[in-house]
Amino acid sequence: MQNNNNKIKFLVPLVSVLLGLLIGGIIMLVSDYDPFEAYVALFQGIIGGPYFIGETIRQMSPLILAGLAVAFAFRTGLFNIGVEGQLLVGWLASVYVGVFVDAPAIIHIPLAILAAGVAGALWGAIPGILKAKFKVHEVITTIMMNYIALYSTNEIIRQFMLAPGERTKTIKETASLSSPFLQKITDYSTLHYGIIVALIAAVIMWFILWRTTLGFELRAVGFNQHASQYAGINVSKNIVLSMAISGVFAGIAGSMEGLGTYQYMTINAAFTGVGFDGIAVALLGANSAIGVVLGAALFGGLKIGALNMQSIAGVPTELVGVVIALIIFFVACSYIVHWLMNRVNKGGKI
Amino acid sequence: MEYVIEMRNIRKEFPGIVANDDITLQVKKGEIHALLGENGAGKSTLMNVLFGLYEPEEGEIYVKGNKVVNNDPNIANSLGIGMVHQHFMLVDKFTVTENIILGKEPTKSGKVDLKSAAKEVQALSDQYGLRVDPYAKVEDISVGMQQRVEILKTLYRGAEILIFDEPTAVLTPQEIVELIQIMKKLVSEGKSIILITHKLKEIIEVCDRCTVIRRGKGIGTVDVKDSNPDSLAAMMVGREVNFTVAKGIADPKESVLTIKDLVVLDSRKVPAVNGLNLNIRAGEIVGIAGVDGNGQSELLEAITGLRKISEGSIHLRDSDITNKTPRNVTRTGLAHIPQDRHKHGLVLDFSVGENMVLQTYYEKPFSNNGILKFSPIFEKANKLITEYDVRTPDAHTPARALSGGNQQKAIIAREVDRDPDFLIAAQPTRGLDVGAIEFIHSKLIEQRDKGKAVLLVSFELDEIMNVSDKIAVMYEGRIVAEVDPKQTTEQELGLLMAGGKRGTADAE
Amino acid sequence: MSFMDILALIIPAAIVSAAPLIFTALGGVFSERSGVVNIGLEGLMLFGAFTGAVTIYYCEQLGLGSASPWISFAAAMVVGALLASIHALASITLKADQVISGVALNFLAAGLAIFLTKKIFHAGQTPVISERISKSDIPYLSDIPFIGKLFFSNAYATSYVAVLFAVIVWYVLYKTPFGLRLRSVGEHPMAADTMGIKVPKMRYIGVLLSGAFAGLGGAVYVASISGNFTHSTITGQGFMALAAMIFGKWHPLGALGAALFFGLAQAISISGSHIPFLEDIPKVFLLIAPYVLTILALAGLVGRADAPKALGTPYEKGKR
Amino acid sequence: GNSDDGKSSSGDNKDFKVAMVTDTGGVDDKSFNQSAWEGLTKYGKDNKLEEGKDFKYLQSTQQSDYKPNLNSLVRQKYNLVFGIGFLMGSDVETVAKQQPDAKLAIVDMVVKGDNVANITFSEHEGSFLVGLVAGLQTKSNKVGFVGGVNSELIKKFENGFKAGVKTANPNAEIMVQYAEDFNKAEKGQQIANTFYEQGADIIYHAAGGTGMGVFTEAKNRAKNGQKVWVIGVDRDQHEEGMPENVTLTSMVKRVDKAVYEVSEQTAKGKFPGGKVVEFGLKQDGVGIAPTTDNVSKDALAKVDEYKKKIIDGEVKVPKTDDEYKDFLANLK
Ligand SMILES: Nc1ncnc2c1ncn2[C@@H]1O[C@H](COP(=O)(O)OP(=O)(O)OP(=O)(O)O)[C@@H](O)[C@H]1O
Ligand SMILES: Nc1ncnc2c1ncn2[C@@H]1O[C@H](COP(=O)(O)OP(=O)(O)OP(=O)(O)O)[C@@H](O)[C@H]1O
Ligand SMILES: [Mg+2]
Ligand SMILES: [Mg+2]
Repeated sequence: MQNNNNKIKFLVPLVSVLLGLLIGGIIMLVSDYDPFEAYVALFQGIIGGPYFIGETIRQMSPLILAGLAVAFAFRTGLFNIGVEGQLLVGWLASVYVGVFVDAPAIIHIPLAILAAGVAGALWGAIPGILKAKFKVHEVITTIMMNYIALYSTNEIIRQFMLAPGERTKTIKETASLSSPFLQKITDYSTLHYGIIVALIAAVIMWFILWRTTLGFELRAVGFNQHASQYAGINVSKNIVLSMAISGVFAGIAGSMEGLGTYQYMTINAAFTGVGFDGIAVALLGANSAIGVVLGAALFGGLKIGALNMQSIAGVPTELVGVVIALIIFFVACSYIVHWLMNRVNKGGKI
Repeated sequence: MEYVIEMRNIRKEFPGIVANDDITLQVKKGEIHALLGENGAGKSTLMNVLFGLYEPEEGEIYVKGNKVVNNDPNIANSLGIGMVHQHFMLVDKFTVTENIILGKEPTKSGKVDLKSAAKEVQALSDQYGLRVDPYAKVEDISVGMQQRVEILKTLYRGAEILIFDEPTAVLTPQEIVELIQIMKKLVSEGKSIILITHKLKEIIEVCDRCTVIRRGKGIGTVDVKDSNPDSLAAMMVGREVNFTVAKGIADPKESVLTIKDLVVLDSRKVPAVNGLNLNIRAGEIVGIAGVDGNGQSELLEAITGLRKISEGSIHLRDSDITNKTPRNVTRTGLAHIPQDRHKHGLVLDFSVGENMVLQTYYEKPFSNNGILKFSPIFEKANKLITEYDVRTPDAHTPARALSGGNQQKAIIAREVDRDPDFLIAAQPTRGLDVGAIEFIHSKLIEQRDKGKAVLLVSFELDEIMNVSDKIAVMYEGRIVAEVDPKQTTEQELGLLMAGGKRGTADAE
Repeated sequence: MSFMDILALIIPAAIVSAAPLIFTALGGVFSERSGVVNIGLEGLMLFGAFTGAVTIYYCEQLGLGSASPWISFAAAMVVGALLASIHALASITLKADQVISGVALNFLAAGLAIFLTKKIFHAGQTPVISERISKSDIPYLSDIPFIGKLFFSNAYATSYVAVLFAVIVWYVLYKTPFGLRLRSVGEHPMAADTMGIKVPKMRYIGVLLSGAFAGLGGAVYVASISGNFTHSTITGQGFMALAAMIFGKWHPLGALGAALFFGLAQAISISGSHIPFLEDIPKVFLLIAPYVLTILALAGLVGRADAPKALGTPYEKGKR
Repeated sequence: GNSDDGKSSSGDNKDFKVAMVTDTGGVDDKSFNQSAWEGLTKYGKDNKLEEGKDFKYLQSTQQSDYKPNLNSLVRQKYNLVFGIGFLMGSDVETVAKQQPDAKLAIVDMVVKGDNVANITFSEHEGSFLVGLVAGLQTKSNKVGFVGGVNSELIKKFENGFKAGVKTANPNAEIMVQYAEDFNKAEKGQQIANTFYEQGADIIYHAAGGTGMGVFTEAKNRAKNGQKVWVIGVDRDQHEEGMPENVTLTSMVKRVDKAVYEVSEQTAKGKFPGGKVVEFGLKQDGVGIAPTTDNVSKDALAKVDEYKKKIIDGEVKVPKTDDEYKDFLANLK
C-alpha cells in the first residue's frame, strides 16, 4: 500500500502535466498556432541554456516561499489568501532596511530578510488574532488585509522613500542578494541568491511541521480542535502562531523581490499576483515542502518559458495560464488515479 | 414459510477487508429479529446493504418473497424498508419536521407546507407515542428525542420493516424502557424490526430470534426463548465470556478529589452544575448515576479545565485545580477517557502512534526541547498496542480506520498508561461489544486496586452497579444521594435519578 | 454640501457598485449551501464579463439595440454555468479538492478569456460597447420625498434586479422543497442520501447556479460600469463577493447586506474628500477605510459565521 | 523574407532589426503600448522589414518579465530595443550595463547609460492645451481631473491641465482626485459621479482603465439630458465617448512618432545614446486630438495661440505642484 501511494504521488503530477500540455496543444492547433514549435520554444525558455535556467530558478524563489506560506496555514486548517498582502509589507520592510541601514553584507542581508519576515508575521498575525479572539473568518480578513497592504505600502513609499520612476531608491550593495557571479554563469539572467533562502525555508517548514512539538500541535489543531483542546493544546495560540509563521514565509517572499529581483520596490498599481500563484503552487505541491518546491519549479518554469514561447512562436502567454490551470485540475482529480490504483491493488490482494 | 426480508449469501468488501462474507439473514413478518456481533463484525455493513447504501459484490435480496435489486435508499423506502442509523442521520440546523419530511415534502403552491407537515408529524407521534416537538431545532433536542425523530422519519415514509442499528447505545435507561415499549407497539401494528445491539439483556427481553455474525461470517440464527446471554455471548465471541465483573472489596484511603459547592454554567449561561459537592478517595470507584442532561458533562468539563467554573473549588490531592488549563490539570495527575471518542478522544487523521502520545508528546522521552523523538514515540505506541490488544494493522495506521471498540481501547491505553492519581471514565463502553466491555471494566478495577481514584460516569445502570464501589446520584446539577451499590436496586436508583426523595440512605 | 446631498451622493453610488457583487455573492451562496466551496467565483465573474462584453458587441452589430445588454446577461449566465460545470465535474464527480479546483478555475478563466479576446479582436480588450444599462430614475418611486432621492434616483435597473434576486434566492432556499434539499446536502449529505435525495445532482445544480449568477455579475459589471473587457476589468471583485457571502453568513439576504455595506464603504471613501467632516483625513486612510471598516464590523458585531457543515467535503456513499 | 528586395529603402537599414517590450498592458492597450507598436509597424512597413523577424514586440505579463523580455530581444541581436513605460526604466538600465554593445531606448523615463536613448514627452504641454479648452467651454466654471495612481508622471498631466484651465478662465474651480488604481472602472465612475454632482461639467482623466468609468458616468448623464464632457488621454478617445458623444477632446501623446524617429535615427547611425530626446509640442510629440467637432472656434483659436507661445518659449508650462504655484502667482 505504502509504496503504491508513493508511486501515485509521482504518477499523478506527471500524468497531469502531460495531459495539460496535450490539451494546450490541441487549443493551439484549433487556433492555428504550431504546437510543436511552441512547445520547443517553451522548453527552450525553461531549460534551454544557462540564461533560461537562471531565469526559471529566479522565478521559483518567491513562488516557493509564497507556496510554503499558503501550505503552512493549510496544515492548521487555515486558508491564507493574504499572502499577497504579507508579501507586499515584507517587500517594503526589506527594502527599507536595505536603503536606510548601513551594515556589512553579513549582517545587512540577514537583517533585511528578518525585517521582511517580521513584517509579514505581523500582517499575518492580525487575521490570526481576529480568528482566535472574535471567530472572524480568515478568508475575509486576509482578503481585506491585501488591499490595506497594497494602498498603505504605496503611500509609505510615496511619503518617505520616493525616487524617480515611481519607486524607492535602490537598496545598498550590502543588502543585495543579486550576485554578479550567478549572473555571469547564467549569462546575465536575473538569478540571485534568493533561491538558497527559499530552499532553506522549505526545509524549515518541513522541520517545524514534522519534527517539532509545535508542528505536532499545529497539525492536531488543523485536524480536530476539540481533541486538541482536550489534550491541553492552546488552540487560539496555535491559530495565531500558524498565521504568523505563514506570514513570515510570505514576507520573506517579498524580500526576494526587494533584495533580489528588483533591488527596490515600485508603487504597485495592482497586486503582484505572486500571492495568488502561491495558492496554486501550494495545492500543486499537496501542502508538503518538497511538493511546494516542485510545484514552484513547474509553475515558475512554465511562466518563464511562456515568454520565450511568445517571443519565438508568437503564442500569447495567456495560453500557458490555461495549461497551468488544466494541470492543476488534473492534479486535483488524482482521485481517478487513486481509485484505479485501489482497484488494481484490491485485485492483487484478495 | 415466507420471510418479509431474506438476504442470501451477501458478500461486501471494503479496501483490504471483507466486511460481509456469505451472510444469510431471514426475517419473519411481525418479529423483532436481533443481529448480534462484535465491533466490526459487519452488522452495520449488512444493514447498509439491505438499505441500499452499499452495493454487495455477491448475494441476493428478497423482500416479501420477490427478488429485488436495491442499490438506492429510494428503492429501499419504496419497498417499505426504513433504517435508524447507528450515527444519526439528522440535519442539526433543521427543525424536527423539516428533517422528517425532507425528500418527501408536502407543498402548497410550490412552497413547503410546514403547517400541515407538522400536523402530520404530530399525528404520527401520537399514534406511536413518539414524543417530539415538531418545531424544535434538532441541535437543541435530547439524543432520545433525536432517535424518536429518526423513527418517525421511517414511519412517515410508511416503512413496514424497520432497522435499528445500536439504538440503545446512546440512550438513558428511561429512554431505553420507552424505546422497548415503542418497538413492541410497532410489531403489534404488524411491522417487522431488525435490532442491532450489544446488550444481550435487551435481546432476551424483546427479540424473537437472533442472528449472530463473527468477523463478517454468519454463525447462525437461534430462537431467543431457548437461549441465554451466556450462550449468545459465547456464540458471538467464540469463547466463554463472564459478565459479573470479578472484583474484590475496595479499601479506600486518603481522599484524592475534593469538590466544594461547585457552580458551572452551561453554554446557555444557566447553572448546569449547581452547588455540587463530591469527594473521591484513593482506591475507590465512584459511579455517577443520572439522567442525561443533569450536568454530568459540565461537571467533567469543569474538572478537566475545559469549562469555566463560576463558583466553588476543585482540589486534586492538595493542589487547587479550579479554573486551571487542561494541560495544567492533566499534569497535576488526572487522566480522562472522554465520552465522545471521535470528537475529543482522538485526532482521527493522526496515526495511532501519534494519538498514543497526544497527552505526552511534549515530555521526555517523546520530545527533547521542542524536537519530536519518533523512535521512543512508536516504541511506546507498539508497547501499548500489544498490551491493550488494540486491533490495528500497525502504529502508523490512521486512527480513523479503527473500529470504535479499538479506538476506545487506544484511548484507554493512552490515559491509563500515564499512571495518574485520578482517572475519569465517561461512557467508557458505549457502543462496544461484550468482549471489549469486559476488558475495559477489568482495566478500571485494576486501576482502583493500584490505589487510584476513579470517577465513572455512565447511563448504563448495570455498568454503574457492577463496577462502582460507591454510587453518587446526580440530579439537576447536584449530588442528591450517595448509595452503596450492594444495598440498592435499579428501581431505587431510577427513582432517585428522577428526583425522588429516599427513605433509607441519607441524601448528602 | 448638505447632509442630504452627501447621502444622495453616496447611497446611489453604493447601490451601483454593489450590484455585481450581489449577483456573484448569491452565486456563492448556492454553491456553498450545497456543500461545494467556490473560490472560482473570481474566474466565473471574469468570464461572465468577457462573455457579456462580446455578446453585447455582436448584438450591437446585429442591430439588436437596447436589448443587447439583456441578451448578454442571459448569455453570460449560460456560459458561466458551463464553465462552472468543470468545477462541478472535478469536485463532485471526481472528488477533487474543491479549493484546488476553484483556484484552477480562476487561472483557466483568466487565461482563456484574454486568449480568446486576442483571437477574436486581435486586441487586448473588447471594443467599447455603446448599448449599456444606463442610470435612470424609477418613475413615481423617485418622487417619494427623501427616500425617493436616495434609493430610486439615478440608479441602474440591474441594481434593483440584484436586490430582487436576493429576495427570490432567499425564498427559493428557505421556502421551497428544492431549497430544503439543497441545504440538507450541504449540511449532512449522507442523511440526505438516506432520504433518497440525489446528493451529486443537488450539488451540480448548486455549482451551476453559482456559475450562472457569477457570470451575470460579471456581465452586469461590463454593461453598467466598465463598458468593455480587458485583462484588468475583473481584479478581485470575485474575491470581494466571496467575502460578502461569508460576511453574510452564507445567507442570501446577508450577502445582499454585506455587498451593500462594501459598496457604501467604497462610496464613502471615494466621495470622502468632498464630505465636510471627512475632507481633512489623509487620502490613504479614506482609501483603506472600506477594508478596515469591514474587518471592524466583523470583529465587532457579526462575529462567528458558521459554514454549512459538509462544506468542502466530497461525498462518497458509506464514507464516514 | 522580403527584406532582401528592400533596395528601394535606404540601403544601410536593410539588415536593421528593431523590437520593443510592452508593459503589462500589451500592444493593444489603446494607449502608449499600442501607439508605440503602431510607430514600429509603420517604420517596419516603410523599410520593407518583416514583422516577427526584423521587427517585433514582446508582451510582459508581470513586472518581473521586463528584464527577461529585454534580455531575450538583445540576445536575439536586435539592433535597437525599446522599453515602453517608466516601469521598465531600471531594467533597461541594468540590461544596458550588462550588454554594453546593445542599443536600448526607454520611454517616459531617464536612466543612466551611454547605450540608452531616453524618450520623454511634455505631457504637461499637451494637457495645458486641453486645459484651455476646458477652461473656455465649462458652463459651470467647475472642471475636474481624475488621475490613475498619484505619481510624478501623472502630476505632469494634472498641473499642465490646471495651468491651462486657469489661464483661460482664472476663476474656474478645479477638482482633483486620484483613484490610486489604473484599472478600477467603478472607482472612476464614482469619482466622476461625485465631480458632476458637485457641478463640474468637464472631466479630464489620466487614469487608463479607471478612466472607462469616467466615460460611463458621463454617458449616463448625457443620456439623461445632462450636458457633461470628458477629455480623453494618450490618444484620440472620441470613440469611447460614442454614441452619446461626450468626448470633448483628447490629449494625444505620439509615442508612435517618437519610436519611429528614434528607430530611423539609429538605423542611420545617429543613435541618441545617453541623450534625452524630449518630444513636446515643438516636435509634435504631444497635442490635442484630430477630432475637434466638439471644440468651439475660439477655444481652437486659443489653443493655436498658446501652442505657438509654448513652442516659442513665451509660456513655460508647470510640471510639478511647486512650478504650478509659481505659475499661478505669475498669472495674477
Ligand atoms: N466505509 C468503510 N470503509 C472501509 N471499511 C469499512 C467501512 N465500513 C466498514 N468497514 C469495515 O467493515 C467492517 C465491518 O464494519 P461494520 O460497520 O459492519 O461493523 P459493525 O458490526 O457495525 O461494528 P459495530 O458493532 O462497532 O457497529 C469493519 O471492521 C470495517 O473495517
Ligand atoms: N471511513 C472509514 N474507513 C475505514 N473504516 C471505517 C470507516 N468508517 C467506518 N469504518 C469501520 O466500520 C466499523 C464500524 O464502524 P462504527 O463506527 O460502526 O464502529 P463502532 O464500533 O460502532 O464505533 P461507534 O462507537 O461509532 O459505534 C469500524 O470497524 C470502523 O473501522
Ligand atoms: Mg455498526
Ligand atoms: Mg458501534
